[in-house]
Amino acid sequence: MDFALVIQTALNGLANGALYAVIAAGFVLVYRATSVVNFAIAEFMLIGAYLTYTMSLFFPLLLAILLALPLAFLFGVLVERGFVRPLLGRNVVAVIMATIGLASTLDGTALILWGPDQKAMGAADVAQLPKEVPNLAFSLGGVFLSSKAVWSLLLALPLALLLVGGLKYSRYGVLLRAVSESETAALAMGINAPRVVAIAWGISAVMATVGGAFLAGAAGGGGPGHHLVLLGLIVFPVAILGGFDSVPGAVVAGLLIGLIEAFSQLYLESLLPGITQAIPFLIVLLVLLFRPYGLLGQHRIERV
Amino acid sequence: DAFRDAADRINDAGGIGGRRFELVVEDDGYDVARGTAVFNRIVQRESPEELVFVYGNSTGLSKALAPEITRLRLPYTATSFSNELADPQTYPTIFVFGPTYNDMAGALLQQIRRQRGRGAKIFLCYSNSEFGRDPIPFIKEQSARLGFQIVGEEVTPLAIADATPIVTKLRQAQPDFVILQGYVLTVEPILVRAAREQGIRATFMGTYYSAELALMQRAGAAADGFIVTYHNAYYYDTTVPAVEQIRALRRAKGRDLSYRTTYYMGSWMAMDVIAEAMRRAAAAGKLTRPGMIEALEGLGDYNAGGQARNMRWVSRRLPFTKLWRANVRDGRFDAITDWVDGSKL
Amino acid sequence: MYRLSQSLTDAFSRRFSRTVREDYRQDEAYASTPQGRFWLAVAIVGLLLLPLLLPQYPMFVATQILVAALAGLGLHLLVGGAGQISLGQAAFVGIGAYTSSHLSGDLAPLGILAGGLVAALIGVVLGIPSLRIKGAYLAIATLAFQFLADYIFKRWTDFTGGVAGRKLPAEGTMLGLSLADDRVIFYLGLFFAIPMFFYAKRLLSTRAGRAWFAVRDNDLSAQLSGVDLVRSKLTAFALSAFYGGIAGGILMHLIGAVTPENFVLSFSIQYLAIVIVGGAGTVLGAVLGAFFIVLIPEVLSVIAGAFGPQYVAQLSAWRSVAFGVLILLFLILEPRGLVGLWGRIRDYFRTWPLPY
Amino acid sequence: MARVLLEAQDLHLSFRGVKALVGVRFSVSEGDLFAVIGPNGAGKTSLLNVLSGLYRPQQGRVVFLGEDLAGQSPQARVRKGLGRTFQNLELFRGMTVLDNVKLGAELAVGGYTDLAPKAVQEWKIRRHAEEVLDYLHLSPYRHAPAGALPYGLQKRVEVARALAGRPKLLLLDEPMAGLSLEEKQDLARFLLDARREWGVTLVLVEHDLKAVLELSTGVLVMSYGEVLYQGAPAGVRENPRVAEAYLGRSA
Amino acid sequence: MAEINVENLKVVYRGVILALQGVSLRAGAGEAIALLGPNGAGKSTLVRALSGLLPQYDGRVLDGKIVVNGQEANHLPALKVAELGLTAILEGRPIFRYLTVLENLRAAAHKLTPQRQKEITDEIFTRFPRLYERRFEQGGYLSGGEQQMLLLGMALLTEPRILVVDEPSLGLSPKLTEEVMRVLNELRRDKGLTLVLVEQNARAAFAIVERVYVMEQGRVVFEGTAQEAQADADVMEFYLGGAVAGGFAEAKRYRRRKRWV
Ligand SMILES: Nc1ncnc2c1ncn2[C@@H]1O[C@H](COP(=O)(O)OP(=O)(O)OP(=O)(O)O)[C@@H](O)[C@H]1O
Ligand SMILES: Nc1ncnc2c1ncn2[C@@H]1O[C@H](COP(=O)(O)OP(=O)(O)OP(=O)(O)O)[C@@H](O)[C@H]1O
Ligand SMILES: [Mg+2]
Ligand SMILES: [Mg+2]
Repeated sequence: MDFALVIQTALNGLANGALYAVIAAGFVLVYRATSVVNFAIAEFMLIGAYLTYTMSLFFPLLLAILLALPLAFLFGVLVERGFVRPLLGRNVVAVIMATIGLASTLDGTALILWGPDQKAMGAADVAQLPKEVPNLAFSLGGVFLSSKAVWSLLLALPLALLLVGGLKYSRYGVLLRAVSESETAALAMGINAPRVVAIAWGISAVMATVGGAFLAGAAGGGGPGHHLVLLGLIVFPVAILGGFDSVPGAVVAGLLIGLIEAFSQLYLESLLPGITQAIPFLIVLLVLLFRPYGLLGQHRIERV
Repeated sequence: DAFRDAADRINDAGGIGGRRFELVVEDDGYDVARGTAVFNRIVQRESPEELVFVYGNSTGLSKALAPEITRLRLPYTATSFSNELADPQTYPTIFVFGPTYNDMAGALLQQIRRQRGRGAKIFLCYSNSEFGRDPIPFIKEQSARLGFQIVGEEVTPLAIADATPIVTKLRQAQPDFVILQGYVLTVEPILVRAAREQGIRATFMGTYYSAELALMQRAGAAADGFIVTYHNAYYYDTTVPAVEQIRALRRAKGRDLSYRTTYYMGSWMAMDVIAEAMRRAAAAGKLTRPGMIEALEGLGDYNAGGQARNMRWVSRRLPFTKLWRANVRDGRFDAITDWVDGSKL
Repeated sequence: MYRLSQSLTDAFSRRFSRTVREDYRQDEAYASTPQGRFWLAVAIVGLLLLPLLLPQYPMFVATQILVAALAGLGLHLLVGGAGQISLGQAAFVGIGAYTSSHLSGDLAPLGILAGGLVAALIGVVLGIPSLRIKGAYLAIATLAFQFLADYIFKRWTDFTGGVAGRKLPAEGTMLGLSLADDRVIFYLGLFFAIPMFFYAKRLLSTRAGRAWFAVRDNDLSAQLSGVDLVRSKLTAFALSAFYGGIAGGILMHLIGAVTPENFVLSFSIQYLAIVIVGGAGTVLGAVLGAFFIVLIPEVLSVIAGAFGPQYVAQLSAWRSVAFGVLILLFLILEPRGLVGLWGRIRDYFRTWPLPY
Repeated sequence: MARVLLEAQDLHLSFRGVKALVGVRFSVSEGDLFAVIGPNGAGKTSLLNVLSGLYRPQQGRVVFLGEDLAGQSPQARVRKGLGRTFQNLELFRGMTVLDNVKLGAELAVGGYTDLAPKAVQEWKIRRHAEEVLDYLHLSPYRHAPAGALPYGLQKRVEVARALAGRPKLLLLDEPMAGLSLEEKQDLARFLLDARREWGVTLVLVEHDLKAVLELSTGVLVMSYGEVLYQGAPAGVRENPRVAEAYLGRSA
Repeated sequence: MAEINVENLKVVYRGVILALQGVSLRAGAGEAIALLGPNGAGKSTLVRALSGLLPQYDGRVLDGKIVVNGQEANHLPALKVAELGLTAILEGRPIFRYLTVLENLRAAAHKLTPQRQKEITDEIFTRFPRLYERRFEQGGYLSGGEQQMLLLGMALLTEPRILVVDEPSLGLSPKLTEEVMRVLNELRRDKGLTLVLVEQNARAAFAIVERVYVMEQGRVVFEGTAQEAQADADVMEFYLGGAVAGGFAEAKRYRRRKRWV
C-alpha cells in the first residue's frame, strides 16, 4: 500500500469532513433547541452560498464570506420566526413536513432569484474569471493538499469546535437544552425561550453558509448551483452517526464520514460503482439498527 | 428563449405556407411522470393532425413516450444524444439532431489517434447515470481496436464535493488523456482544477455537455487546453450566418445581446431545421406527420445557416461534429478541426 | 348552577359526539344515516361512470389522482394511524411498479397484486428498525431506505432495467382491452382502490386502528394495555407498503414504462404532503389531499400557459414555491387539513349564532 | 383461606447505585386490597414496574397464578390479567375516551385478527366498554379526546381503561393524587364495587394515609427499597420506623 | 407591592370550551390564599392565566382583568409576567427531563449571580436531602415525588415575589407535604412572598393561608378567611371529610355532589 497516498486521502477526507461537521453541527444545534429536524438544511447551504456569491460580486472573496454571515444569521432568525415558531409543540410529523415545505419554497425561490445555472464566485458574467482566496495548496513528500482542503481545515473545523465548546461551557448550553425540551416549562421559569431558539437557528444558518460556500467551491473557483442540494443530504447520515442530538457527535461523525467517503471513492468505487453515494445511508441503517443513539447521542428516558 | 426567438423569426418571415407557426411549450421539470402527463395533454388539446413535431427532453422521458409516439407516427426529437434513440428500427419517428454520444466519443478518439497514436493511455471518468454510461462500452471496444490503453476508470455521482480521490488515481495511472462523460459542468471544473493544482499534465476531454464557456469561468486557468466536441456554432462566431440571423432578430426585438448558451444554439438549429422541413412539406402539400418525416429525411445538404454540416441522416442522426480547444486567455473555444465523422474510426 | 354544568356537557357533546345515535351498531357503521349511504352510493356510481364522460387526458389525470390517493392512503395508515413517519413511500411505489412490470397483459391485475405483496414484505423489513427508534430517527432511517432503494433500482439491471428502466409493449392488452387506453387503466385502478378504501376506513375504526393510535399516542402504555407493539408496528408498515405497491402497479400501467426517476425522494415527500394537506385522521383526507397535490401543477401550468411561453421556463421553480407555501400554510393555519377546513365550516354553521 | 394470586419473592433492583428494591417479598390473595405506601423515591412505582414487566429485577421472582412471570413481556402479563394504571397519566391523549376504553375492553371480550375486522365482535367490545363507562359515570365524555379532559377525569378514564380489561389483579399507582376529598371517596367506592362485583383484586400505591388505612386489607410500607412494615393497616401508625420515615412529626 | 387582582375573568380553550366564567379574586401583598375545587373547576386554568401561559394551551382570555403589581397583565406574554416577579409552578410536573437535577436548577437560576445561585441551591439541598442524593440523575428518572421537590427548588431559584403553585403536594408523602408547606410558609414570612396555593389537601393548606376561595364549574362559589372556611358546612363535608360524611369505606354510594348555590 502506498503510504503517502493513504495519508493524502485521509487528509482530504478530513478536509471534506470538516465541512460536513460544520454543517451538521448547526443542524444538530437546531434539533437540540427546537426538536426540529431541519430538512431544509441543504437549502440553507444553498442560500448561504448564493449570499456569499452575491457579496463576492462587490467585495474580495474572503470579505464576501464574512459579510454573508450576518445576513445568513438574519435569514435563520427570520425562518424561525416565520415558519418554525407557529409550529412549535406540534407533533414530529407536522414539523418535519413544514421544513420540507420550507425546503421546497427556498429551492424555488433560489431558482427564481439566481437562475438555474451554476455561478462562479465573484463573476457576474461568463466572460469573467472567478475570484479566488489566496492559494494555500502545498505538497510535502508525495502528500498533496489542495487549497480548498487547507481552507476547510483552517476555517470550518475551528468554527465547529468553537460551537462545541460554547455549548459545553457557557450558560447558554443549559438554557438551550432546557428550552428544547419544553418551551412552556422554560417560559414558566422566566427563560427567554424565543430568543434562545432564534439564536440557535441563526447560528445554524451561519454554519450552513460557511459549509455551503466552501462546498460550492469558494476556495477554488466554481460556485453555487442547485447540485449543492444533493451534497447537502449528507448531513442526515452525519447527524445520525453522531447521535442526532449531540453537537460534538456531529463533529466527530462529520470527520469520520469524510474519511469513509474518501477511502471508499479510492478503493471501493471501481468495484461497485455508485457505492460511495450509498455508503452514508448504509451507515445510517446500520447505526439505527445496532446503536440507535449513534456515537455520542443521549438515551431516551422511558419510565412511568 | 431559443424556441421563442426561432418561432418569432419564422412567423416574421410569414409563417409556413401562409400559416402561423405555433409553439406549444409545457414544462415538466425533468420528471418523467409529469412529462408523460404533459405530453398526453398536448396530444389531447392540439388536434393531432396539426401537431407535427414534438421536442422533448431526457432520455427517460423519450423512452416513456416512445410507444405513443410510434403509435401516432409523430416526429420527435429530444435534448438527448443517447445511442438507443437513434435507431430507426425501434423508434421509426425519432430524429437525433446531432451526433450520438458514441459519435462524439469517436471524434475524441480520432483526436487521440492524431495526437498520440497507438499506445495512448486513456482514463475514463463518467457519472453513474444513463447519460454517463452510454458511450463507455463503445470507447472501450474502439480503444482496444486502436491500440489505446485504458489505464483507469472512475464512476462518480453527478455532483461531487471533492475531486481529490480522482486526482489521486490520475496520478497513479499517469494517463495521456482523460475523457469526461455524463456531467453538466458539475464535475469538470472541480476535477481539472484539482488536477492542475497537483501537477497532472494529461489532456482533458469532454463531449457536448462540457462544451460551454462556463467551464472556463468555473475552472479558471486550469481549463486551458480542455478539448470538447460541439456540433453547432458558438454565439460569438459571427462568421456563421445563423449567428448573424439570431443577433439581428434579437436586436430588432430589443432582446439582450449577450452570450447565448450552446443549448440555445442547438435549440435554434433544431427549430430552424424543423421549420425548413415544414416549409418543404407544405410546399409539397403534405404538412402532415408522415409528410414531415419525409421532408426531414429529404433535407439533404441544408445546413441551418451553417449551424450543421448538412442534413444527411445516418440512421436518423447526424454523426458530424467539430473538436474545440478551450482558450482561457480569449475566453472562448477554438476549433481545432473541421467537421469530422465520429462514426468513422 | 346546574344549568351551567348541563350546558358545558352539551358543549362537549356538540363538539365530540356528532349526533347521539340510538344504538351502537349504527354508531359503528360506515355511513349510518340514510343520507350518508345515499351520497356514498352516488360517489361510487359517479366514479364508475366518469370514463364515459371524460376524454383521455382528464382520465389520465384522474388515474394519477387515484394512484396518489392510494399511495397517500397507505402512508396515512402509517403516519396518521401508527404515528410512524416515513419518507420512503415512493420506494414502495417503485417496488410495486417494477414487480408488476414483469406480469402484464392479461395477468395485469395479478401483477399489481404481486407488486403490493412484494412491497408489503419489504415494508416489514423496513418496519424492523421502527421497533427501536421513533420520530426524527425513523424519518431519517426511511430516508436512507429511500436512497438505497434508488441505488438498487439503478443497479439491479436484470430486474429493473437499470437507469434505462423497463418498458411495457406498446400494444399490450388485457382481456381484449388496450392497456394503452387510460380509461381501461382507470377501471383497473378502481378495481383495486374502492375495496382498499373501505378496508382502510374499517381498519382505522376497529381493532387495528385503535392499536395504532395507541402506539402513536403512548407506546409504553399501549404495551401495558395489551397491545403487541411489534405486531402492530409491522402490520402498519406492511399495509402502508402494500398500498404503495398497488399504487405503483397502477402507475406503471398508466405511464407504460418504469424508470427510476418516478420513485425518488421528491415523490415520497409528495405523498407525505398528501397526508398533511388532506388532513391526518381520515381516509377522506387522503383523497382530498391527492386531488389537491396532483392538481396544483396542472392549474399552475394553465395559468403560466395563459401568460405565454416565456413564463413556462420558470414554471418548475414556481411550482416548488407553490407546493412549499401551500404545505406551510396548511400546517400553520389549518393543521387538520382540508378535512379540518370542511369540519370547521360545518361547525361554524352548526353553532352559529352562539359560538360559546 | 383465599387463593394466593400474586407472590413477589425477594426482589432486588437498583439503578446505577440507587437501590430501588432491596429484597422485597410479599403475597396478595384473591379479593385483597393490598396497599403499598412509603416516602417518595422509596421504590413503589419501581415495584409496580417490576410486577408488570417494565423493569427486570436483578434478583427475585414474580409469581402470578402459580406461574413464574420471568421473561414475559408486559403485554403478555396484561393478557394474563395483570392490569395497571400509572402515576403520571399515560392515556392515549389523541384518542377518544371510548376508544381508550375499547382498547382495554378487547382484553376481556377477546379480539380478532386485527387485519380482519369482525362487526359482531366489535359490537361486543363496544357494549362492554359502554358498561364500564356507565359504571364510572364517564358516558357523557365518550367522544371527547382524552387529553382535553380535566386531570381528575383523566385519572378516572385510566381506571376505566384498566377495569375494562377485567383484570384479575389491578395495580393502581396513586389513583387519588390530585383529587378532592369527595372525588377520592367516589373513586374508592368504584374500586370497592369493582372488587365486589367483578372480583378484581387490587394493589394500591397511595399517599393518602387515611384512605389507605380505611380501605386496605393489608399494607406494605417501603423506604429506600426496603420493607419497613408489612401487615394489617391498624399497625401502621404504631410502627415507629414508619412514623419516622413516612409520616413526619404529625404522627 | 406584590399583589394580584383578578376581576371577572373569562377564559376559553380552543375557542369553544369556556373554562372560567367570571372569576374574581384577590391576594394582597404578602398574603397567602388557597384555591380549592373539584376536578375541572378551572383552578389550573386560573394558574395558567395568571402566568401568561394560556396561549401554550390553546386558550385565551375572553374578558375580565388580571392586575399584577398594579400592572394590567391580561395579555402580557409569559416572559413579561415573569419579569413582574410572578413565578408559577404548573400542573403535570414540568421539569426538564433530560437535564440532570443540578442542570435543572441551573437553568431556573439563569438570572442569578453564581454566588446567589449557590446559596439558594444549598438551601434547597438541606431542605430536600433526597434531591441532593440524586443531583447527577436526569430529571426524567426521578420518582414522582422527587420531581415535585425539584420543581419547588427551581421556583425558588427564580426569586419570585409572587408564587403561584398548582398542587404542590401532589404525590408527596405526608412527611414531605408537611415539609413543603413549611417551606412555603417560611418563604412568606421571611421574604414577604405573595402566595397563591392551589391545593387538594385542604387541611394542610388551611394551616398556612389567610383566605380561601372555592371554585366550581369555572366560578368562585365560596370566599372567606381560613376560619370561616373551616366553619362552613359544605367545605367541611367536601374538602375536610367532616363529621357528615363517613370514612372511605362507608361513603355513600355515588353521592351526587351537592350544588353550591
Ligand atoms: N429507570 C430509572 N433509572 C434510574 N433511576 C430510577 C429509575 N426508575 C426509578 N429510579 C429511581 O429509583 C427510586 C425509586 O423510584 P420510584 O419511582 O419507584 O419511587 P416511588 O416510591 O414511586 O416514589 P413516589 O412516591 O415519589 O412516586 C427513585 O430514586 C428514582 O429516582
Ligand atoms: N388544553 C385544554 N383544552 C381544552 N380544554 C381544556 C384544556 N385544559 C383544560 N380544559 C378544560 O377546562 C376546564 C377546567 O380545567 P382545569 O384544568 O383548569 O381544572 P382544574 O380545576 O385544574 O382540575 P384538576 O383538579 O383536575 O386539575 C375543564 O373542563 C377542562 O376540560
Ligand atoms: Mg411513584
Ligand atoms: Mg388542575
